[in-house]
Parts: sequence; C-alpha cells; structure tokens
Amino acid sequence: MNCARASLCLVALPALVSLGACGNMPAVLDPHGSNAQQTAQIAWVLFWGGGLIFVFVMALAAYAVFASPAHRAWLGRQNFVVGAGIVFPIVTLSALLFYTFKVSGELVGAKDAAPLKIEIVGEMWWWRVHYVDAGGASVLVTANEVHIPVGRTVELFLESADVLHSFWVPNLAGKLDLIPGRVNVLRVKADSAGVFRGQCAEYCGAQHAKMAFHVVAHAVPEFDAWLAAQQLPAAAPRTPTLERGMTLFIANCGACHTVRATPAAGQLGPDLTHVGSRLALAAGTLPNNVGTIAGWIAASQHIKPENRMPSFDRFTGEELRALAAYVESLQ
Amino acid sequence: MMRTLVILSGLAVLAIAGTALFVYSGVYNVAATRQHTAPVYWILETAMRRSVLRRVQEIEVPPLTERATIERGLRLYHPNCVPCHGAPGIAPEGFGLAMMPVPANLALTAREWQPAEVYWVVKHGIKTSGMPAWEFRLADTDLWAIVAFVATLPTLSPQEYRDRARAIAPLVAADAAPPASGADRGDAERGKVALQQYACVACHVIPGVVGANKTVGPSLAGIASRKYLAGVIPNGPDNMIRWLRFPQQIAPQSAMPDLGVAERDARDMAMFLETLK
Amino acid sequence: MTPPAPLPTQLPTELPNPLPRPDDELARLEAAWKPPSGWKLLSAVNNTHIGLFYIATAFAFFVAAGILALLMRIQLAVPENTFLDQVLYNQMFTMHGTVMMFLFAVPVVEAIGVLLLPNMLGARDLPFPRLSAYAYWAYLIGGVVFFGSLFFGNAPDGGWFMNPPLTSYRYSPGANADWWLLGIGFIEISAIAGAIEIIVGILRTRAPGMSLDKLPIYAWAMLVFAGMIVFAFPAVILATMLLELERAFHWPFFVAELGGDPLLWQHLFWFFGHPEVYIIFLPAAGMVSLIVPTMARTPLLAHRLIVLALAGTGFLSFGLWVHHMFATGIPQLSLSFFSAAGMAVAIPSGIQIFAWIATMASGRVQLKTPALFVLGFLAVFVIGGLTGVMVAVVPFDWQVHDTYFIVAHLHYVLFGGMVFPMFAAFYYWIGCRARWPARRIAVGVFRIRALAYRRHREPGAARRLVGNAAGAAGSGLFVSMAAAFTGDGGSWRGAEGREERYLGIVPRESFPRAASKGC
Amino acid sequence: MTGPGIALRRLAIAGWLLLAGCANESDAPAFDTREDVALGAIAFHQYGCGACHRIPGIASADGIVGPPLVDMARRVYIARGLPNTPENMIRWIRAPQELAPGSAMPEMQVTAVDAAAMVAYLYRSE
Repeated sequence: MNCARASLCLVALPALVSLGACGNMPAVLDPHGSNAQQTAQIAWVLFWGGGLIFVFVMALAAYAVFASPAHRAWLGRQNFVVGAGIVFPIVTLSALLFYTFKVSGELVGAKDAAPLKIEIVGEMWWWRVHYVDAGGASVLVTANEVHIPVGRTVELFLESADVLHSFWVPNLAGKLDLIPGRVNVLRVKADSAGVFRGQCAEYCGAQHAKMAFHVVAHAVPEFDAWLAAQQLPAAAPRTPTLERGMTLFIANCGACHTVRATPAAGQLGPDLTHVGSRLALAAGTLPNNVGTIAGWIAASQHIKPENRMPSFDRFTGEELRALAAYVESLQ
Repeated sequence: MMRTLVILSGLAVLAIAGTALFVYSGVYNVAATRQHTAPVYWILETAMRRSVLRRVQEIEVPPLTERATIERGLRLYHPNCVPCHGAPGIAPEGFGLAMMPVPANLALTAREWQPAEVYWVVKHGIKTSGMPAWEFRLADTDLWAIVAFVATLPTLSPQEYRDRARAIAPLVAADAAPPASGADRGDAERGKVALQQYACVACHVIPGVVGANKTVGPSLAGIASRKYLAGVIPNGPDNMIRWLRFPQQIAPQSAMPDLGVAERDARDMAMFLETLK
Repeated sequence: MTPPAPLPTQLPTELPNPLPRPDDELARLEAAWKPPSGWKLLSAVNNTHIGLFYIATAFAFFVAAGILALLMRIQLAVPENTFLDQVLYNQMFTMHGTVMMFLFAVPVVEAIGVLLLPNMLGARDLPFPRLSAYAYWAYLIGGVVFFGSLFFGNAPDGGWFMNPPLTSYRYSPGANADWWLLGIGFIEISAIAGAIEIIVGILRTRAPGMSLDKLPIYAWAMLVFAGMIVFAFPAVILATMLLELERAFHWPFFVAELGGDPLLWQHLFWFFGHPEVYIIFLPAAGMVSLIVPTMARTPLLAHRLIVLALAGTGFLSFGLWVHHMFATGIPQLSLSFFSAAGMAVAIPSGIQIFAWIATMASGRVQLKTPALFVLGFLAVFVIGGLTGVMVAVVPFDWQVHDTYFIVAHLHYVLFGGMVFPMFAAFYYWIGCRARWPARRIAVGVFRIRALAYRRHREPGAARRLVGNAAGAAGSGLFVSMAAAFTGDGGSWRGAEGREERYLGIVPRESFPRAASKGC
Repeated sequence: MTGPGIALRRLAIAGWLLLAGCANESDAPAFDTREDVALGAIAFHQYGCGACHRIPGIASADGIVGPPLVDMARRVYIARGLPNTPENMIRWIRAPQELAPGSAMPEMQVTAVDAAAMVAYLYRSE
C-alpha cells in the first residue's frame, strides 16, 4: 500500500521545510488529480503563510519579554495593537479569502461536456459502484474499486444506503460525504495513471477503519478495454474443481451475491462477477488471491467483526479450496 | 522482632541459593545404575508412602474374594504386570530389571500394603518411578480384579502360578478399555489429565498444562476458535472427538498417530480444548 | 482610561458611624458565615466551597478522560494493534471527546468563575447560591453516572458529536447512545444554571461605584461566556431531545426515508458546537488578561479593545458553525459565507494576542510560574489559531476534514487556549488558598505540556480508525510517546519562598480586594 | 508496496541467490540474513497469509482458519507428517496439494524466491 511508505517517511520528517527532501509525500500533498493539484497548492500557501505568521508572532512575544525596555517601547502602545490586531489580519485574510474563492470556484465549476457518470452507494463498510451511461441506465455493477480514464472528468454521484460515510481519495480530490436521502456530486479528473487508495472519512461504526477502496486511473484505451472485459458475463468453470466450486457458490452464496450468467443473483452483498480481477478484498482489507479469499470465506467475522457476511466455516478443506478457486477464477 | 525477621529471611535466601547452586551444578547423579544415597532413598520412599496413605482415606474397597474376580485379575496381571513386576518363579523383562527404582515384587507388597493403597497406585501410578497410571487403560472393576489377584499372590507357589497362568487367556489392556459412561458433556478437568495420559503433552504446546511445551506438532493455543482441524474437517465438538480418536482416517499421512483414545476420554479432552479460546 | 488609584496597603480602620459596636457582633457575624462542618459540608452553598468542589470534580474528569486518551494512544502506537477491540476503542474515543468537552472544559471554566467572580465584584456571594449548589450536584451525579457507563461496556460509541443515522434506533439499537443523549442533555441544564447565575451576578451584584467600564476584564469575559451559553446550549438540548424521541418512539426527525434529514442534527449540534469551543476559550482569555498585567507589572493595554474583541468573538462565533460541515455537499455559495466568517472570527483573538504582547512589552515581565504558562499559552494557541484559519479555507478543509490535522488543531486550541491558562490561573490564585507549589515542579509540568503538544500534523491519515493502516506505524508511535508525557502533570504541592503575602490577612471566606490580585 | 517496488526487490534477491551459487532450490539457501527476514515479512504481507494464519511479527496476520505459524524453526513435523527441513517447508509452501491432498491450504503460485524468503522469516531466531 503506497500510503504505508508515505506514512513511514512522515516519521523521518523533522520539520515542514524538509518535506521536499523526502521522496514520497503524504497523499494530500502528492496530487495526481486536477482537484487535488489546486488544493495542494493552497495547502502549501497555508503552510508557509501560517508558519511565517507564527514565527513572526513568537518573535514579537520574545522581543516583548526579553528585549531591553528602550527597544520595545514602540511595541507597548495601543496603535500597535490596532495595527497588528486589526489592520494586518483584515488585509491578509481578505487576500486569502479571495484567493480561495477563485480556486474553489474553479474546482466546483469545472464542467466537462461528456463526463463519465458513476453512482457510488456507501454501505456498512463497503462501496457499491454502478457505472451508468449518459441516460442513467446501469452499464456495469462492481464494488470497492473505481476505474477511471485519465484526463476525462468523472462525476461521482454519492449516496448512502445506511449511515453517513465520506468518499475521500486524497491523491485526486477533497472528500465529500454520502448522506442518506441526498445525492452529492463529486467531480474528479486524474492527470496521470496509477492506483490511488481511498478511505471512508466519516465515522460510520464498528468497521469504519476497514472501509477503504481503490481508484485506478487508466489511459483511455486501457480503460475501455477494462470496461468491456468487466461487462462480459462470468467465466464458465473449466476444471472439475471449479465446477464443484460453482455448485457450492450457488448453493451457499447465491442468496446475497450476484454472478452474472449464473443462478446466483443476490443483491445484499457486492457483485462478484469479476471479483478475481479486483486489487483488494473486503473493501481494501486483504490483498486479493485464492488464499485470502478462502481465509475471508471461512473467518470473515474474525477479520471484520460485525460485518454483514457470516463466517462460512462448515465446508471441509477440500470444499473451501474448490469454492475459493472458483471465486478467484472470476477474473 | 526486626532482628529475628532479618535473620530468618537471610537464612531463607541462603537455603534457596544453596539448592539452586546444587541443582545447577549437576552434582547429583541421576543415572539409573547408581542407587540414591541412603538419606535421599529414605526421603523418597517415605514421601511416596505418606503421599499414597493421605489419598486413600475415602476409597471403599469392594469384596475381593470371589473366584471370578481373582480369575479375571490373573488374566489381566499376567500380560500387563509381569513384564515389570514378574510373578512367583517368573523374572520380569530386561527393561523391568533395568529400572531405578526397581519394580517391587508384588508378593511382598501384598503383605505390607492395604488393598486400597494398591488400588490407588495401580490407578494413578507414581511420578518418576516408572509405575504407569492404568486409570485410562482399564475399567475400575478390572483395577479391583488385579488388586484381588495381587492379594492372593503370597499364597501361590511358583508351580501353582505357572499352571494357573497356562490355563487362562491373557487379557491385554488395550481391548479392555473402560466403556463410555453416558452421554454427559465431558469433564474438562479430567480432559486435562487425559491430555497427559495420552501423551499429547509430548508433541504439542498446550496453554495451561505444565510441561506441554513441545513443538513436534502445531501449538494448540486458540484451538477452540480455529476453523479447521488438520486443514480438512471444520472444527466443532463432534469433529474434534472424531479427530482425537481416528486422526489417520481424516488425514492419512499426518504425523498424528491413532492413540486408541476411548470415546469418553476424547469427550473430556474436547471439553478442555474448548476452553483454549 | 485613567490609571486606577494606588492599591491601599491597610484595611480602613475608622468605621462608618461612631456609635459603640455591640460587643458580640463579630462573633455573631462569624457564626452566621461559618461554613457547615463535617459531612454537613455537603450542604454548603457558599460560592467558594461550591467553586472548589466544582473545580476538583472537573479536574477528576480531566484525569479520567486523559487516561482514556493514553489507552487510545497505546492502541494506535503500532499498526493493527490488538490492545483494544473496535467496540471498546469506539466507546473510548467517544467518551474521551464527550467527557473532555462537556464534563471538563465548560464546567471547569464555569467553576473558576463561580469561585472568583463574587470576590472580584465585591459581592458576598453569587445571587442564587442554592442554584449553583444544585448545578454542581446535578453535574457531579450526572457526570459520574455517565462516565460509569464505560465500565458496563455500553458507553456511547457514536463519536462526541453522535451523528445519526448511525446513532439512531436502527444502527445503534443498544442503550449506548441513550447514555449520551440523556447524560449530556441534563449536564447542559446544570451549565445553563451556572451561566444564569453569572449573568445576574455580574449585572446586579457589583460593588457600589463599579460601573460597567470599571468592571474587571475577567468579568467581561465571563459575561460574554455566560451569554453564549444561554444562546448556544438550548440548541444541543433540543437536538438531544429530538434524537431521544426518535430513538424511543421511532419518530422520523433524522431518518431520511421517512422524510427526516440527518443534516438537521449536524446543524443543531454544530450551532451549539462552535460557540461551545469559544465558550471554553473566552474565560481562559479573561484569565490571561488578568494575569498578564500582574506578570508585566503594568496595567492592561487596550482594555476597551479587548472588551470589544470579547464581545466580537461572542457574536461571530454563532455565525460559523457550518465550517464543521464543509464536506456534506452544502452549496458552494453558503460555504463561502461560512469560510469568510471562519476567518473573521480569528481577528478578535488576534487583537487579544497582540494586546497581551503589547502589555508585556510596556512592562517588565517577571518569569514566575503563571508567566511561563501564559507564554506557553501564547505559543500553542497561536499555532491552534493559525491552523484554525487554515481549515476555514474550503478546498483545504475538503482534504483535511476528519483527519488528524483536525485532531491536532483542536488539541492545540484546547490545550493551548484553555488548559495552559487554567494552570496559569491555578498557580496565580492558589497563593490565596494554600502554600505555593514548588517552582521546579511547576516549571517541569509546563515544559512537559509544551513538549507534548508538538502533535504531529498528518493530513494523510483519517481519524477515528481503531488501528491505523500498517503504514502509519512511525507517526503513531511518535505521537503516542508524546501523549504519554502529558499524563496529568504530576503533583504540584510543595512550598515556594514567596516573600511577602498580600496584606497578610486572608480571611477564609473571600479575598479582600476587588482589583486583580498581586499574589 | 506498489507493484514495481516488489519486482525490484525480487530481482535483488534473485541476483543475490545467483551470486551465492544457490540458485537451485535443492541445497538450502543460507537463512537468517537480516535482508531475507525482512523480505519474508513483506512476502507474507503480499500473499495475504495473515488471512488464515497467525504469524508473530506480521501486522494484521491473526487468521484463525489455519494453525498459528509459531516456533516453526523448532517444529519436528510440518504439514502432513513432513519432516521439518527448509526444502520441505519450501515444497509445502509452493505445492501444498502434492503433500496434503484435500487440505484447505491452497496453491498460491509462490515463487521459489518468495518461498525462500518466507522460510527465512519463519526460521528467524527471535
């Protein structure tokens, strides 16, 4: 996880000044999207401005206490208070205010002729993702991973199915809450390809800490290929083990999960038609391979207590391996 | 008052330091070929006798004189006890002779020990003496049968013993395992002893059991919440009992041997393992 | 403003009329004012006793919530730690926030007011002594019962702001949320009782001749403070009533599907929430305004400007609660108003900061213990204030809202803006009650506190995560060690060779002089 | 750990193995070098073994589906009656179904280099 290295590097950070020296910045200051780019600029202005004002005030205070009475006489007068306390803040804050009005105007106003529309529904502790075409018809249903083309504005329609959540991909844009009964629109545009980790940023209960997701930015042709691949129905099982896995899947998992072109059509849980191709499992909790799938199936309540999926620990070793192999084969 | 306290504690510290030095130096010879020094021998014997005496008060002895009981006692005594203790006119096996302390000649024991004491020793065995516990190998009635027979040993001449022994069909312990007593849920405390008796402590780390720190097989810490046994069958009370009794059926080449665990002992062990969350 | 007359060094000896005094008058007066002794002390209503009880209880809650913070830091010291499971961790961060804000911060500043105001105004006691006794006991019992819920495993776990729908009946079926709603609702009532007491006290029971412009600066701060409580707290009491009704009878105030709106709670809560943090800061600013002149041995500069600043803070703070909700998708135009208000509210605080610096510059500062804490206050609070202005900027707040940047900001502002002045006040006024704390210990406490509050601002990590991701190892450890130092600053009893004692005669009941005290 | 990061490290290990002349898995690669132990920890993270096994020293590896990987260096038998040697451990990690058909332990396509690093981690003398 790239944020692992970033945070480790944060520790070595003696002071803001030496940020440059550190190879990998915290996500907020490592923008890859137009939105985050401008916000990072503001962030730098604020850090430097705030830092300078702080040093200035501390110097004044030290001067007021330790300098010789003659030197600090000019400080001890009422119009210094008026000057520094009223005039200086009004001037600097007004400048800051108009600067940020200009920037936030650009951020919100950035319209794009044909944005890619994606609906994201926050669930208790995972993300349901619908790709919709211009008319609003559902093109693809997936979960916990949002693939977007580079250079094209993506409109994310955020709504919640239960409690408050907040969609936050620091590398691309600021956060926006998912509130039941309301649809918020977040515009995001990735400038460069890459995998960006996102995290739910509004406390939403027991597993708020394990409700992450990934945004994968591709070059346009790559994205179209990905979208086409994802729209295909599930791969049919090729070997007897996978066949056995599929029968087990339909019998035990079909009630909650959907795998297109199979009788499994449950809506409660995420769509697993192409789960094998996802980067992570259980909303960014585990890396995705046949081992972690088996571990998640058999002990999901141990890995993410109180989540909606029970632990299926009644399979024999053989059955569990066949089921996990089948799920992983849904590339 | 303070002074005596200081002196006492000083002595205590000295004593502890002394024993620690003695133990670490390895001066005491534990070889089986060298008998204890007289005082140590006396201390061990007395400690053993007193320990057995303390624990037999509540045991009530059933009638031991019927012929059938004695007859069954002989059928059990001959294959199970003779290898170490011998019999009138019959020598023990080589390993029985090479043990320190040497297994007692039971004809003398029958004269000096009460039947309840003999029963206790046969049932629970004696630590570091080589005398095994038969509680998990023989039913209670069979234990009393052996005691009944041992009581008659002083009256048998070698010839009589040899004739009687030839006339009976020996009854080896394995097939005389105690029957399962009802479908009770199993008693964890007895399960803990069973873990000892079936030598699980020789291969596994078992939290809460002294001496169970061996890493031949996997650690049993947290076994109760583990999802699979041997990676094959899902964990649960009945699967655990099946796994304890017939591991080779479930995981054929596994290093876990079939220990011939009685159904009741398996249930007790499962109850204890249930507590290792 | 003309400098006040030099302070008299002796009590006036001649009496208003020459008639001979009845011989047992002093005894009868003393008897009337003798505090109840033994366990009857619990029935005391005198502001000094109630004030001391109040401060002691608030400090106990401060230590309790501080311990919760240490436990949380242990959990976050290493990634994926299993020290606390998510159930207990969520309860702890909720209780830490709630107890610190509702059971420590507001009560302790109110308690200091109850203790000092009557004497500063030259009044015998607060106007309604029994009301302040009632407020204290409601606070003590309600607080203890509320905190006790932690030990039975069903403390509230919805965050100190308890946003529905998570805390509504559907997703928090247990009694956890009810503890918070009922507990906080009642504790706020006792806070409003104290506020009314202070308003009436300041406006009606001033010593004769003390017109409003002669009012001590601290009294001004407490007047604005109490006024803000009277306007802000009803919002949270209403909100807790609505949510409790929703939970109890399934009424749809905040349930979106049935026509309610979760944002209604956030508006009501933060309409109280933001004034609350200024309610906590203003009394501290008032205390600093009293201590700085003594520290610099010169009268306070720009007195009228500071009073205006206090009033300004009072009004402005009611106009910027939405900056807690920048990320909820409220239209950009209204966010801009609140962003502007968020910056404007920094100006009154700026005025006060520079007024204190100017006062220090115009006098000769003596670095006694209270002075150290005031300088610590200046340093830590200015960082807090500046980060506050930074998060008033909407786009930046979209990135750092609900992250450790905000946690760092609020701890700078609360510790810097309230706890440092509180400790300064303890050392400043304690001379009238007990022996002075050893200077060395006091300085040690100050240095630990200042060091610990270099919290690491880490815009990358979201807050309230029971175990931070494997990557955040380093910073979690660093911050945890820093927090460990701030465990309540050790004992500060002891003696300090303070030369002369003011006037030498300190009656047990109240302090003799109206003006600021030269301990 | 982003994709390229891992690939770079694998090249480094392979290079090191070649240099030390133990590229083929048959003879036991030298273990317990600090570099190897660290790579083993990363490999455990990458393959997500913590979903089923409790592995001391690996964050978030507290799975309860399989046995805990505790004191692996001192274990006499691993898997199904397999004598505990580094080579057997590598064979078991790379192809569990050959040695214990029917066990829940899946085939994870673990490369020889990663398996060696994992074994180095498990055998580390802590």
